[in-house]
Amino acid sequence: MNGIEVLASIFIGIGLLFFIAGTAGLLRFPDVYMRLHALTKADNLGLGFISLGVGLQTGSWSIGVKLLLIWLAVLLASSTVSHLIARRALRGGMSPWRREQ
Amino acid sequence: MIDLAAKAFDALLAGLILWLAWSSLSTQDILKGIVLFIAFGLCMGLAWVRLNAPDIALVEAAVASGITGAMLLGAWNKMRLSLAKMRGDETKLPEPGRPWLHISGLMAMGGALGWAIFSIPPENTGGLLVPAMRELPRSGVGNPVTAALLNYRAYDTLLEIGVLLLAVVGVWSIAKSRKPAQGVPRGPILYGFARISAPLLILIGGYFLWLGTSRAGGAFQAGALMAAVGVLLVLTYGPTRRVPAEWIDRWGSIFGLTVFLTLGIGFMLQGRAMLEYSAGSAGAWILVIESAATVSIGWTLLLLFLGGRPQAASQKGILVEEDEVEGQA
Amino acid sequence: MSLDPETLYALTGCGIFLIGLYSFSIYPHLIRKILALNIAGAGVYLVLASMAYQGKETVADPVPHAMVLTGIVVAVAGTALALALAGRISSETGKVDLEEPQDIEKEDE
Amino acid sequence: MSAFLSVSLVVLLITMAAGLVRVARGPTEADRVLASLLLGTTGVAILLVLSLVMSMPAAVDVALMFAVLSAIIGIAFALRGRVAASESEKDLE
Repeated sequence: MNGIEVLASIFIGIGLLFFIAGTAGLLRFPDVYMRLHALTKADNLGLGFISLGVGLQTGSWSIGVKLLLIWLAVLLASSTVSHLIARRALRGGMSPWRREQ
Repeated sequence: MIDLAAKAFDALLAGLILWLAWSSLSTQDILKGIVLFIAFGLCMGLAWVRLNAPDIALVEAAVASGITGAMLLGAWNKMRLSLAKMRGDETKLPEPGRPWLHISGLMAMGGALGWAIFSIPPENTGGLLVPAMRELPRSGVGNPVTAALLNYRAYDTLLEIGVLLLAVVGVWSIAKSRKPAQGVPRGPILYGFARISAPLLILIGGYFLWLGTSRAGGAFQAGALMAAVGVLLVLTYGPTRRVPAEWIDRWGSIFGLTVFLTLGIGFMLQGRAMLEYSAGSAGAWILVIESAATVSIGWTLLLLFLGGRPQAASQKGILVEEDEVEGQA
Repeated sequence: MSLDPETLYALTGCGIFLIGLYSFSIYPHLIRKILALNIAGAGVYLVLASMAYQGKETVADPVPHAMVLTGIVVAVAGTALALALAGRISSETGKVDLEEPQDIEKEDE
Repeated sequence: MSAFLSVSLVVLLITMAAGLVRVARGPTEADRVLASLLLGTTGVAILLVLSLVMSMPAAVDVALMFAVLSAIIGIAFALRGRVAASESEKDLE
């Protein structure tokens, strides 16, 4: 097990942590707007770390470019879709959760 | 350790697939059923990779959870809107009758199927793997699945494109096309997204088409991506743009079948069997057929997504949802 | 008892085929019936692909894979046609299921 | 290394199963669709790790396909036509 492999496993491990955090947020947050955080932030960062780890491990340029493309596509898609869904929910009259309620 | 983890992964995935199938069908809430069905498609994609079938996984990713999901969502919404207009009741349905009869029949069938699975001889004979790999160098492509689709069993693929065309004929004759909702604001973020990702999707479609000659990929994967571009553009720009003239739809959807049949008959005129490629040039012909088929598959799937015959483009902005109740709000 | 992955997935395929068939025969809502047919079809594909599996190291049999690919695309075509029919039925009758003819007559009276 | 990757696959699949709880539970339609989008991201991560474990580069292509198509469903959902009164009531539940 050389240095690159150790680094790759560390990145994949960090990615796993973000995924677990994102899922916890999805399950625990009280309304749809907060759950958007879990979707757009934690999971996409987790995917970034995992693709970094996988890219280091394979060490091939063509796969590296594909991994970057996958990450960018997911970032673009999830930010667009969550914007659309949140706006629609807000205009549909769903009010954000507040603590005092 | 690795073996144990692999076994745990397979068992968990199989359990998830079963649970998703059951819960997407047993819910009264149709949208929940559709979303769970899309998740089911994702899990099936993982199962295909586990079974060494990346070609199927690609098609499952593109078709089953992309196009079929969008189609189901659109049809569900249209049904809901027209029921709201007619004051129909979606929830009031007759109770399912005598489930025990069904269950006992299915138990017997399940027993028979399970017995059949376990009675398959354990020494795997390899099926058609050996002849398929033996003929691969002569087939003109490097991917055995593409060879099976477009060389060994090219008739199947020809007829399959025909089936897609027939489905369009059927859909056109029973319904008018479903149009994107007009009252829903689009906004700059969606327009920006469509502008970036439409060309990107076309580029990736071309990549998958080229990939099909040597590895997993091919006309269906590329065609499904083209259809996805169409779906994205229709959803984004649909309410503000003209409907293209109908002859474009017609020619776009029969193009692939025409090229396929012309080549097949051309080979017959040269004294060979239908779709029997000449030695040495098989690879080039397969690429020609696949490129033509990609265009047609994409077009056909888009027309199927629209769910009916597009209305004549007489004026600009005609895409008013007929069943739209929104205007009354 | 230890199962080979291909046997496990083949049994899963049988299971989802049965679930799909059961739901198809028992629930009246047309979209649920279409979903059920799709899921039953996925079960058949899973059985076919696990027959093609030849072990971790070797390539799988390409011919069943090609058949499954054809099947998936034909299923999409069938689903689109079925959805168009279901939409037409619901817009004509205001119902989401195929009700027995005598019930419709009763309503007319 | 490989043992670590195999275990992380199982962990990812478990987080995916946990995300499904949100799809099943709702409560609004938007929750279900968003959760399915998150499942898609997790599925892409599983495919990437699977491509290492099974040494199958084609799994990266499958992940690419899922990634570029993940937006279509969400956009189709967000841009659907509305039923004026009844649906906003349903979303408020």
